[in-house]
Amino acid sequence: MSINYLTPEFVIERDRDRCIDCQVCVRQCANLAHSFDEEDQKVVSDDSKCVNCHRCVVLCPTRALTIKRNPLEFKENANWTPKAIREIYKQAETGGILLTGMGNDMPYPIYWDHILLNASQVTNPSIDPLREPMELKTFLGRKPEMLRVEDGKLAEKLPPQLELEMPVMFSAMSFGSISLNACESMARAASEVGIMYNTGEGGLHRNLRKYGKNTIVQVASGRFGVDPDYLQAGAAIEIKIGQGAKPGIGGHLPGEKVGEEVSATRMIPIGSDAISPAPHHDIYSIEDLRQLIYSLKEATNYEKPVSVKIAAVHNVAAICSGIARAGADIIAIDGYRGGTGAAPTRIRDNVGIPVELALAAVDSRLREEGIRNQVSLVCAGSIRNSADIIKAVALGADAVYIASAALIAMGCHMCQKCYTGKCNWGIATQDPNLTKRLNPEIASRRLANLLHAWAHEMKEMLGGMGINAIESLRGNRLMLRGVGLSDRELKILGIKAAGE
Amino acid sequence: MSFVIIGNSTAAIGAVEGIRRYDKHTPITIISDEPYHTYSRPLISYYLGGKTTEENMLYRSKDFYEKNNVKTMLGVKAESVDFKKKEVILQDGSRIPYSKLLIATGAKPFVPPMEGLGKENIFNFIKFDDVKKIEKVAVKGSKAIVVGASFSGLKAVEALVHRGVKVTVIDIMSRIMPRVLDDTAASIVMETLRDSGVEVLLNTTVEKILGGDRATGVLLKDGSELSCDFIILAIGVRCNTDIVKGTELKTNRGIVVDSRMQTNIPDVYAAGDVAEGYNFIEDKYMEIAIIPNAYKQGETAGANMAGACKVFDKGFIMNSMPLLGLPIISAGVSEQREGISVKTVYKPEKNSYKKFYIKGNNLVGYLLINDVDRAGIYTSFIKDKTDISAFEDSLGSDDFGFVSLPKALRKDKMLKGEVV
Amino acid sequence: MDRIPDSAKRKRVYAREEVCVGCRLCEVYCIAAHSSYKNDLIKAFKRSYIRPVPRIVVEERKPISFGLQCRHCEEPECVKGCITGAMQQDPETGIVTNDEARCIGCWTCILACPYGVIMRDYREKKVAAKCDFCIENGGEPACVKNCPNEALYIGDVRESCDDAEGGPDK
Amino acid sequence: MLVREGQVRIPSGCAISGIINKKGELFSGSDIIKSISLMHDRSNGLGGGFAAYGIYPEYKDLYAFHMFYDDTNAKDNTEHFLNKHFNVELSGKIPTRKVAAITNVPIIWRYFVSPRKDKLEESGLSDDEFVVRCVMKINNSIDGAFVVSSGKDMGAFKAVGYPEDIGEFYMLENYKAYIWTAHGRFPTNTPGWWGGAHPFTLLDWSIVHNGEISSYDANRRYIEMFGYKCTLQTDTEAITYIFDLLLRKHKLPLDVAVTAMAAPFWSEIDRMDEDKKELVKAIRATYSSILVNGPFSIILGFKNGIVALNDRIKLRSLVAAEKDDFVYVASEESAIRVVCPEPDRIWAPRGGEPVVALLEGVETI
Repeated sequence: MSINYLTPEFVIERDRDRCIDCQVCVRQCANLAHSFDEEDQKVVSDDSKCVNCHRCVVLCPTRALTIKRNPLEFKENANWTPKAIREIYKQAETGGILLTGMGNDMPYPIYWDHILLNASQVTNPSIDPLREPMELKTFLGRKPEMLRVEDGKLAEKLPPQLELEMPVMFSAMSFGSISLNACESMARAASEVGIMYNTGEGGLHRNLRKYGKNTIVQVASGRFGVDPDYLQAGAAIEIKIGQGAKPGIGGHLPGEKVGEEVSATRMIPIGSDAISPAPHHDIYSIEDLRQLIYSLKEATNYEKPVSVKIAAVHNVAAICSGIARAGADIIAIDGYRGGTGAAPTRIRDNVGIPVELALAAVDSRLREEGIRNQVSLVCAGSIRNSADIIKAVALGADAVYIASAALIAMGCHMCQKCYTGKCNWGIATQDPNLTKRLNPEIASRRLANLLHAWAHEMKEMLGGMGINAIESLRGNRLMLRGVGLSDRELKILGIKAAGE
Repeated sequence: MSFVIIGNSTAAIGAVEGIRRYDKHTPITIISDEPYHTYSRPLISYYLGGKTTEENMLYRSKDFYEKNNVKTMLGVKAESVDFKKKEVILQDGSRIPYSKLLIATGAKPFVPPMEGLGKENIFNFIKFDDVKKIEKVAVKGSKAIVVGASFSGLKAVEALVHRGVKVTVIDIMSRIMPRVLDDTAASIVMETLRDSGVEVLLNTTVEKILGGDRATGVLLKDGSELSCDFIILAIGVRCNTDIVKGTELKTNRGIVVDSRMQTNIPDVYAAGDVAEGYNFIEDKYMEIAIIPNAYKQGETAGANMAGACKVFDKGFIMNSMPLLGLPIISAGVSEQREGISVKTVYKPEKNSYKKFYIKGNNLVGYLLINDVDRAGIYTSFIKDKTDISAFEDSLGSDDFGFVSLPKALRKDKMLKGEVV
Repeated sequence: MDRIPDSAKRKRVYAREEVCVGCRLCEVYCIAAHSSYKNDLIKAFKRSYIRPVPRIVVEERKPISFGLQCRHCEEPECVKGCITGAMQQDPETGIVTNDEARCIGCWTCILACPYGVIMRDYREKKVAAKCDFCIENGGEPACVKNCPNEALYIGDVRESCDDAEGGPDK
Repeated sequence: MLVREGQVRIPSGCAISGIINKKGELFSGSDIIKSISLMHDRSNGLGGGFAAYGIYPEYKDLYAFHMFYDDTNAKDNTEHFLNKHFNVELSGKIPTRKVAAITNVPIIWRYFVSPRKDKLEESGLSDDEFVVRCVMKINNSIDGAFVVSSGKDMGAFKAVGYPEDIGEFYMLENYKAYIWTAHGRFPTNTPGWWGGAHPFTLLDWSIVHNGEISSYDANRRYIEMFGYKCTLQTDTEAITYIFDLLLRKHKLPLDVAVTAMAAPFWSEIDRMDEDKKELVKAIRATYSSILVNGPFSIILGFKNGIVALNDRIKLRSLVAAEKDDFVYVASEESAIRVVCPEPDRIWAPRGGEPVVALLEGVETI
């Protein structure tokens, strides 16, 4: 066996003055980075196994541990960065494609951070959310061109709508890619807060059926877990065409993650690989999509809105126009920062476009075509905080999807090792020793806390802008100004530069 | 209304506490021939061994009687009972009337006839007064003979070893603690005794106690003689039914009671070592002379005296006895009989021995030596008649615990009583 | 006839095995809470000449694990079986504690406890060690307080949940 | 050079006032001038104006186009356009008098027109929609031309200046109308542009508005999907189009339009009966983008009456009063009392609660 050229990415620092050798770290590291030396009666660590997930650091009762980047330097080279070199070592060693988890971590511009919000001064009053009602309720679904009212009553019922207490939903994450406890946590939080969570393509576990009112069931290319009951079980159906982290790429849940429960939920044999093809093999064109949309509507008696989720790619505006005209009630646009349980690194880091630009382009395009009311737009792909949401809504989104933020709320420390199945936080794993680390009681509470906090913040920001209902912000791009953006970017975003 | 309790040990205290759960006010009178505040009988060996003090031998705190509104007549012997008049007759002839009476007179030593019993320096090993006498002669370097290698005899041995007394223990049977230990277990215990310098003579009896006014030795059945400075007789005990001898109160070996601890005479109860309670493993009424049993019987009697309706029908033998640092716990059946299978786990390197007696799907008895942790879980299986078939294989394993149980049973036990 | 009720609501530490992560922090904190450095883990572990025994049993057979400690039974077998009177139940709180000064380590309580949660403590003289609900530390058990995943919690206990032999009072 | 309305969005504070005689009896512009003048300090001389209904009884079947031209070139181009699309029955300068405070006067002209039959048929539009399209076209594509008003038997008179000067300038005491509305403007950072002054009108809708709506861009981008062009980037313009869209195009009852624009809160909706709840929910869901958010008080004028409305949390003042056949609304109570010292009833309407005053015999808008 030849030597592995890879050196540890991190170093584990154990303060011996603080360590009490209680072995909590040993018991908690699924990567076996810590062990107890029986001979010396003390805990020791192996840096090479550490993925920097912070599980041990957080649980260490004496705060004896910290993890640092390995200070080992390569000869300085602006082109051949340590990352580039390490990746080559890895591939030369394994012969495999590079895999990664979570969203694109490359230093591309983050447009949210180049957009600033307005606030009222003198000429109109800001509104104090502590004194005045401040409304975040949002309806997703096709809106009629106009209402017909007869004798003071609605003459024609609205098409089916999703009613959200705030314009945020938990984005699609399948049972399989994440643990059932993680799914349940989101389902519980969604039902508590009055929003939606999304099954992803993993089917709907029987224990979660009771959260149907707050569930979007997804139909993806693998069609896992899809049957009439499934379609009926949720409040809406989402056709997943693509995912921001890996546009144009399918999915692959390895057989070892397909245990009894995943198998039953996905309706596939235990231990079989769950492969989602890159395209839906019954959708090779827009008219095929239309057929699927209407098949699903037929199957559910036109009682549930149908969403179509796509990755933000170059031609996103035209594609969304097509999707709207194909009968979708909701379009979810997933930007390139969106997370994933597993994706080829090269795809994740190089394919797709920023969701901010995609969203602005789509909203403008649909308005130009006069069909913006026919669909609701959901912005996904690395919404990090309430300000991102406010900016997304002002750019034109009806609501946003959050996933990475939700996972972080539940404990994810963004080590990006989801694909290993050894998530020490019990999220991206099916190992029963690990999944129980995610207590749905706690995680759902944390999720609800996050949403409540964000709701408060959104209300503050709205109030500052003199707005007391979120819909008055939607597409209200005058509330935005750009900083550090080119004219071209400002134009695409449809916003002015700060100072204008 | 008044409650009278004859006796001042475990069953009596259980009765006081049982009464006071339902009735805070009716006066209680305790009559005992021992002059002491209630103390723990088994602690006499620890007292003798220097492991506890007189103060720490109190079974309940000094203010127990006061707090529970109990009038005590200590050092007063109850001679007999006039069941017709419902009065207890004391040694001095005075009479104590009762509405309800509990007889908790315990046990008395059983001493088979042997020559020379009248000499000095021959002791029983039951009461505090016994060890108060023994401690005077059991000085370091003295030699003692203990007759009887059962529970109390061996506790006496232990105490004497702690005092630096050279001890020889004699038993008629072929192994020590014959009713509890099997050969393997006995050999483990024997080794511990030997390690402490105790000589054990089995299969023999004392024919005659030697000496003048004072005992100086014994003559054994085989004709050999042993010299000693004093002798402790710990051959066994019998129910102390003296007070009701010849009355209409029904007795066998002990006083016959039902599962509410009532005797055949209305308003008269019996509990503790004097009573023949129900042994639910043996499915018969018999004396079960152990503390937990005495307490529960007393408590049951007390509750019923106070007007509640309480039943105690889960009595069975169980004992825990660390001997010279070697823990020994046993419960329930301790001999192989028809219909009972046995499982043993012997780990010589750990000096650990575990033996389980299984009848059908139930555990009916066990013996643990050295590794006694979590023994009570096994006890509960016996008591609850738990179906152990699903986890029988794991009995006695090092990590045996609730984790070994089927999930439903485990959760039932662990979450018991939760208000959801 | 009714039993005179206890004045206080009984509480008990329950375990949710579904979310026990097997870290044994409950043990770690229990040890510290019963050491002479109640609020300093490092000193409790590094300075205590002999480490106290944990009063919680962590059972583990992967993937199942859970902590288990004294149930403070309504009808405590350990109290009834105790030969010295050291094991006592507070009539107000229902909490069962062992007076270690009086305990002589006969292990009858270990024999009696149906949950197997009384430990042998050989640190000085041998005594039975058991959960005392951290009454000396304000009654918030350290195991519950420091369980990182809320796998231990304090629950209210129903009256008459622990059947005495022969069932509850009739 | 400072940019003007249409090139930039200019928020402003203002004074508004409106008077209607419900019997349709005509009265001169003196009262409205008096009323709006009283609130002099609510304007800053950078814009004001009036709308009057019933002023052209002799031409009441014709659309009256009031026009501003920057130069004759714009006038020529516009007249060419008008002649191509309309039969121009009468045209001429709108009479004005010299007032020292009113300067930079554009060419002010008016035309009484009817759509040319052939063009109308060619377009397949209704008369009104045809006119709307033409107004949008002129405002959008003819440089230097601006349609001040385009309704029948009504007109808007506006300018850069204080309202009382503007009234004098247009000699409004000579006009008689059954509805008068007026506006005094306090724009921030504007050079003042005649076209940007208020009222804003379309067909016979006229709006005077006090406020700065924070939902402007959401409202604008919504109505622009229905063919409106918000060339002025003013709240007033957007609100006018919203009324036009809801009332004229979508034929919704006034209460539905008001519900959409100044919607009740969800907490209130939750307490409504089921039918009503369903309706209001549908209104808020469907017309969420035309909820007018932020402070405003407006007076909508049209041939059958006026509607005054506050934003739903009443962030701007608005007072209403009744006296005999007259209904008054104004930013301040004093502006009513100055022309009607002892009204029968005077009140401050609640946020989102419209004051509707229709001509007698008229059921709806």
